[in-house]
Amino acid sequence: MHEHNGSGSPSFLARLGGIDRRWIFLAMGLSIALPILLKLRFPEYPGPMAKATFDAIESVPEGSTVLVAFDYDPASAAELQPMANAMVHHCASRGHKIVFMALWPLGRQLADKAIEEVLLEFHPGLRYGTDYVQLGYQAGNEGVIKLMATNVPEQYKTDTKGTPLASLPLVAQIKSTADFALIASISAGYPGAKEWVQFAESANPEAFKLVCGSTGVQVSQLLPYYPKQLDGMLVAVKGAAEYEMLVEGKYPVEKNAERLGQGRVRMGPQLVAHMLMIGLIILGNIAMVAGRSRGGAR
Amino acid sequence: MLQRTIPIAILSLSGIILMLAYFSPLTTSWGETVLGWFNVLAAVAFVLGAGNLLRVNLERISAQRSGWAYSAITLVSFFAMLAFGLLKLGAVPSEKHPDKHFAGAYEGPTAPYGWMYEYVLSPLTATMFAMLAFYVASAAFRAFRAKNTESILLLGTAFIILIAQTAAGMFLTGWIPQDSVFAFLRFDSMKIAITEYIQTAGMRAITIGIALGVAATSLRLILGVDKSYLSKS
Amino acid sequence: MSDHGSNEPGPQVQAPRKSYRFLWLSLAVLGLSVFALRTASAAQAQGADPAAAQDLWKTIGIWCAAFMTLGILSFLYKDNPFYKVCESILIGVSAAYWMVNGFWSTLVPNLFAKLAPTTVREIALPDLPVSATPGTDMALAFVPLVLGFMLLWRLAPRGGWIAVWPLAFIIGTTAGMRLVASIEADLLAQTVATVRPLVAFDKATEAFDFWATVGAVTSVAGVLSVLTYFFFSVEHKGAVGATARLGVWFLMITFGSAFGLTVMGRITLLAQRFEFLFKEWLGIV
Amino acid sequence: MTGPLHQNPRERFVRGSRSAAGAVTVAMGMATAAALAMSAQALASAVPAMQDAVGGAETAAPAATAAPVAPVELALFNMDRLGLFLAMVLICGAVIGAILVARTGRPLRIRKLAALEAVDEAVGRATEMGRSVLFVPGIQDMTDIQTVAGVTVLGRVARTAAEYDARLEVPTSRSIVMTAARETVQAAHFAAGRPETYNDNGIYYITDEQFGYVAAVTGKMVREKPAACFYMGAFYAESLLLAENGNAIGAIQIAGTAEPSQLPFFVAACDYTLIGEEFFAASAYLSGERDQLGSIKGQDIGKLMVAAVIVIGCALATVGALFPATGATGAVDALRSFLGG
Repeated sequence: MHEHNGSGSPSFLARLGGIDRRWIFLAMGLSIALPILLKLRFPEYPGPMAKATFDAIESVPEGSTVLVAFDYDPASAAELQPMANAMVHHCASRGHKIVFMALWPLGRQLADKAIEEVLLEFHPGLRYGTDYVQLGYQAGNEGVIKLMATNVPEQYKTDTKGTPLASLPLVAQIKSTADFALIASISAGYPGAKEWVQFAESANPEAFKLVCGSTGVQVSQLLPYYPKQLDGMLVAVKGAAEYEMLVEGKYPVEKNAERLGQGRVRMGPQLVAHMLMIGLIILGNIAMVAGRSRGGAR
Repeated sequence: MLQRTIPIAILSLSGIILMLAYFSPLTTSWGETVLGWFNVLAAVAFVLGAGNLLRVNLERISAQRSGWAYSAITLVSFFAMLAFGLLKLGAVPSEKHPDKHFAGAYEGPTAPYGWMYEYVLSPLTATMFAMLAFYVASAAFRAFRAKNTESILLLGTAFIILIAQTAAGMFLTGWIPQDSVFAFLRFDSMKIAITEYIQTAGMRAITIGIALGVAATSLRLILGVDKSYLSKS
Repeated sequence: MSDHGSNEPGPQVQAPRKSYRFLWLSLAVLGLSVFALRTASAAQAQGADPAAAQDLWKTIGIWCAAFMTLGILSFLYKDNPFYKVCESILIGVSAAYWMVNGFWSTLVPNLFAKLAPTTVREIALPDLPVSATPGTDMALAFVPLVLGFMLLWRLAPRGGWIAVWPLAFIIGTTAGMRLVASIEADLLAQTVATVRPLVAFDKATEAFDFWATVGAVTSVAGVLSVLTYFFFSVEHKGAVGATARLGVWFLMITFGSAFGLTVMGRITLLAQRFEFLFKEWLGIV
Repeated sequence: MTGPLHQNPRERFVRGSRSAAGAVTVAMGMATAAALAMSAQALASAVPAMQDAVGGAETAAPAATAAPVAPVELALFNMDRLGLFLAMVLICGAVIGAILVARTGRPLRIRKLAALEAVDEAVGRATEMGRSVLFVPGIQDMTDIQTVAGVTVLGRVARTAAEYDARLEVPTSRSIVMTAARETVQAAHFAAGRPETYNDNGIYYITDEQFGYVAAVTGKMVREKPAACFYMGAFYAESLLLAENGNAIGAIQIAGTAEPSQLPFFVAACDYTLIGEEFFAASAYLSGERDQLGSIKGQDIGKLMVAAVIVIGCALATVGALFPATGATGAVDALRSFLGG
C-alpha cells in the first residue's frame, strides 16, 4: 500500500500490507523446509473419500484379482507414488492378487518400483505369475482400455518379460476387465481415471469396483464421478496420507515403515504451508482494514 | 501477389483440407500427410530458433554490451549440449548394431547428453517450477483482499478449499455427522459442493465460450478476414 | 484486481553494489572449495575402481544440480550473478536439447529417411523398414523440405516475406484442425454434459432429493449466467446485467476454488526440491 | 492431456486427426448426399477467401460442380459425425452470416471490454516513464489458436507503441511465433505511418523450454523494469511466475488467455484479464475491421444456440424425470448421442 502523508505514521498493521514480499518468501521457505528437516508428521483424519477407497478394497473377497494401473510419470510421482505404495501394500495384505499395468510410458518403471520397494519388501512370500503379474505399458491411450473391456489377451499378448498370458496362472483366465474384482487407476491426467470411468466402468457398470488416485490439479475433473462411478478416490498427497493412516492402522509393518509414510511426511510441509497461506490471507485483510480505517491510501 | 495472395490461398487450402479430412474418410490420409509436413516444419523451426539465438548473443558479445559474459555462457552451454546430442558423443552403443556409432543411445545417464539432462537441465527447470510455491503465497497475500463482492467470493472460496485440503478441515468440522442436517457445514462437504456444482459449471461455460472463440477465429483465418500475420511490406 | 504501483522497488534495491558482489563472490568460492574437497575425498576413497568413475560423475552431478537449484532460488532474494549464470546455462542447454530432439526424433526418421533411405539406414537407423512406395515418399518429402528452407530464410538479411508461406501453411493447418476439434470436444461435449434433469430423486428410495436438486439447478444456472457474461452484443445493464453479474460471481468462485486446489501441487514441487537438497546433497535427513 | 504442465502441442495436434481413421462405411446414397452438402459448405467457406485473395473478383464457381466422384472403398462421409457436421455448419454459418451483415454497413454494437480500454493507457504510461513495453505471446507454437489471437492483439499494441514511439520487446518461446510476430509488428509500424522505426531486434527467440523461457523473461523484467506487461496467448504454470514478478516491478499488467487452469492466477495477479472467449473477441475487436466485428456477433449467435439447446434439453430431461411415461428422457438421450457422436 502507498503510505500516506499527513495524519501521522500509519499503524504497524497498516504497514504490514505493503511488506517486502521477501519476508513472505522466507516464511514459505521455512514452512516447507522445517517440517522436512524435523520430520514433522501430523495425524490425519481420514475423510469420506479415503475411507470409501479403503472400504472398497476391503469389501472385495480375499484372494480376488485386482488391477492397478500406473497412469502417471515421474513428474507426478511426488504426489502419487505414496498412495500407490500404500495401495499395493493394502491389496497384498488383504490377500488380493495384483495385476500391474500402465497407460503412461514411464508408469511401468514406477510400478516396478512399487513392486520392489513395497510388495516384495513387506510380502516376500509372493510369487510372480500366481500372486502378481506386471503387464507393463501399452500405447493407445483410451484405446487400450476399450479393448481390455472386451478382450484383455488381445491387448496384452504377453507380460513385460514376454511370457504369454496363458502361461501365467493369475491372468490365464482373465478375459475382460469384468473378470477383475477391482480396478484402481492412479492417474495424473490423460489418459487416466476419467478414461477408465468412460470406457471400462460404463461398459460393465456392475462387474467390478473402480477406485482412483488423483493429483490435486485434475481433481475437479474427476469429482463428478464420485461416488456413483468411482467407488473411492484419493485426492493428492492428502488423500494418500489419510489412506496411509487407514492401511497402517489395520496392516502395520515392522521395519521400513517409512515407505508407507511418504504421504504423511509430505503432508507436514503441506499443513504448515497451507496454514501460512490462510494466515497470510487473514493478515492481508487485517492490514487493508487497518489502513482504511486510518484514512490512508486505498 | 507473392506476398499476400499466395499465402492466403495456402492458408485457406490447408485449413479446408484438414476440415474435410475429419469428416470424409476418403480424405483422411491427406490430412495425415499435411500433419506429417507440419511436424517436420516444427523440427526445422528449432534450427531457426537456434540461428536467432546465435545472432542475438553473438551481437551482444561482439558489441561487448552489458552482460555479454552471460551471452558467452549461453553459447558455450548451447554448443556443448548440441555436440553431445548431434554427434552422440559418449553414447551407449546399440546392442544390435554396436558397429554403428549413430545408432547408439545418447539419452542414458552415462552419456554426457543424458548427464547434462539429469544434473543440469532438470534441476534448473524443476526449481523454476518450484518457485511457484513462493509466488502463490505472495499472490494470495496481496490479491485476496475483501474489497467487493467479487473479491470476497474469490478469497472466501480459496479460503475454504485451502482449509479443506489439510487436516485442519477435518479437525475443525469433522465431528459433524455425515448424515445430519448440518453436514453441509463440513469443510469436505463444502469443497465437494463447490467443485462439483459451481466450479464445474463455471469451467463448462468458459470452455464453451473458448470453443466458440476458437471456431470463429479459425474461420476468420480460413476465410482470409484476419490477415494480421501478413506484413504490409 | 491488484493495485499496481504499490510495490515500487524500494530503496533497498539501490544498496551499495560492491559489497553485494563481494558477498556473491565469496559464496561461490566457498561453495566451490567445499565441492572440490568433497569430490577429492570421494575419489580418493574409491581408488582406481572402474565403477568409481561413474560414482564420481554422479557426485559431481549432484553437486552441480544443487548449485543450479540454489542459483535459481537466489532470485527470490534479488537478481544476482548466480541466477544470471544459471539462467544463461538454462537457455543454452534447453535450446540445444530441443534442437537435438527435433533432429533425431523428427528430422531423421520423417524427412531424411524419406529423402535418402539407404544412407540413413547405413549411418543411423539400421532397422528402418523399407517403404512400399519410396518414390511417392520422396516426392511428398520435398514439400516440407522446401517449406523448411523458406522458413529458414528468415535468417537471411533480405526477403523476409518468403517465410510467410510456411507460416500461412502452419496457421491454416492449425485453423482447420482446431475449428472442428473445438466444436466437437469442447462445445458439443460440454453443452451435452450440461443437459440434465432439474429435479433429482434418490436412486434407492425414489424420494425427492433436495440437495441434489439444488446442485442440478445451480450447475445449469451457472453455465447459462456465465455464458451471458460472455455475451458481447449487449451492454451489461438491466436483466442481462444482473445475470452477467451472477455469472461473474460464478467465475470468481470457480477461480478461487481452482486457485486453492492448485496450491497443494505447487507446495509438493518445492518440498521435492528441498528433499533433494537435504537428502541427496547434504545427507542430513 | 497430461496435466497442464508438460503439454506437447504437437502430440495433441496429431492425435486429433488420427481418430478420423476409425470410420464406418455407411449406405452409399446417404453418404453421397451428405458429402455433396459438405463440399458445398467447404466451397462456400472457400469462396470469400478466394475472392479476397484475388482482390474481390466477382465470379465464383457454382458450388455443386466440385462434388467428389463416388469412391470405391472409403466412405465419402463419416455418418457418425453428422451431428458434429451440422453443428459446425450452423456455427460457421452464423459467423459467416454475421460477417456478411456487417459488410452491408449496418451499425455494429459491441460492448466495451475494460481490458482493451487499458491497452492504450498502459502503452502511454510506459512512454511517459521512458520504459519499455513487454509483450509475451504465450509459450505455445502457432499450432494453438490462442497464439494466433495473441499475435493479433500484438498488432494493436505494436501500433500504439509505434505511434507513441515506445520501445516494445517481444521475447518468444517458439521461433515460428517470432516470425509471425515480426511480420505483425512490421505491419503495425506501416499502419502507424512509421515504417522507418521498425527493427527486428526487439522480437527474438529464447528457447522452447517452458521454464528456460520464463527464467529469461523474469530476469529481463527485473533488470529492465518494463512499465507495461502484456501476457496474451497460451500459458501454463509460468503464468504466475510472470505476473508476480511483473507486479513486483510495479508494471501495469494486462493478460488474456483461454487456458482455464491459469485464469485464476492472472485474475489474481494482473490489473486486467481477458477471460477465455473475451480474449478471442478482443483480437477481433482490436482490429476495428467490420468483418471481424461481425464475427463477434456470430459468436454471440452461437452462444444463443448453445443456451437454447441447454434450456430445451434441461426442460425435456426434467419432464422425463417427473413423468417417465412421456418418454422425454428418450428424446434427451437421442439428442445427446446425436450431438455427442
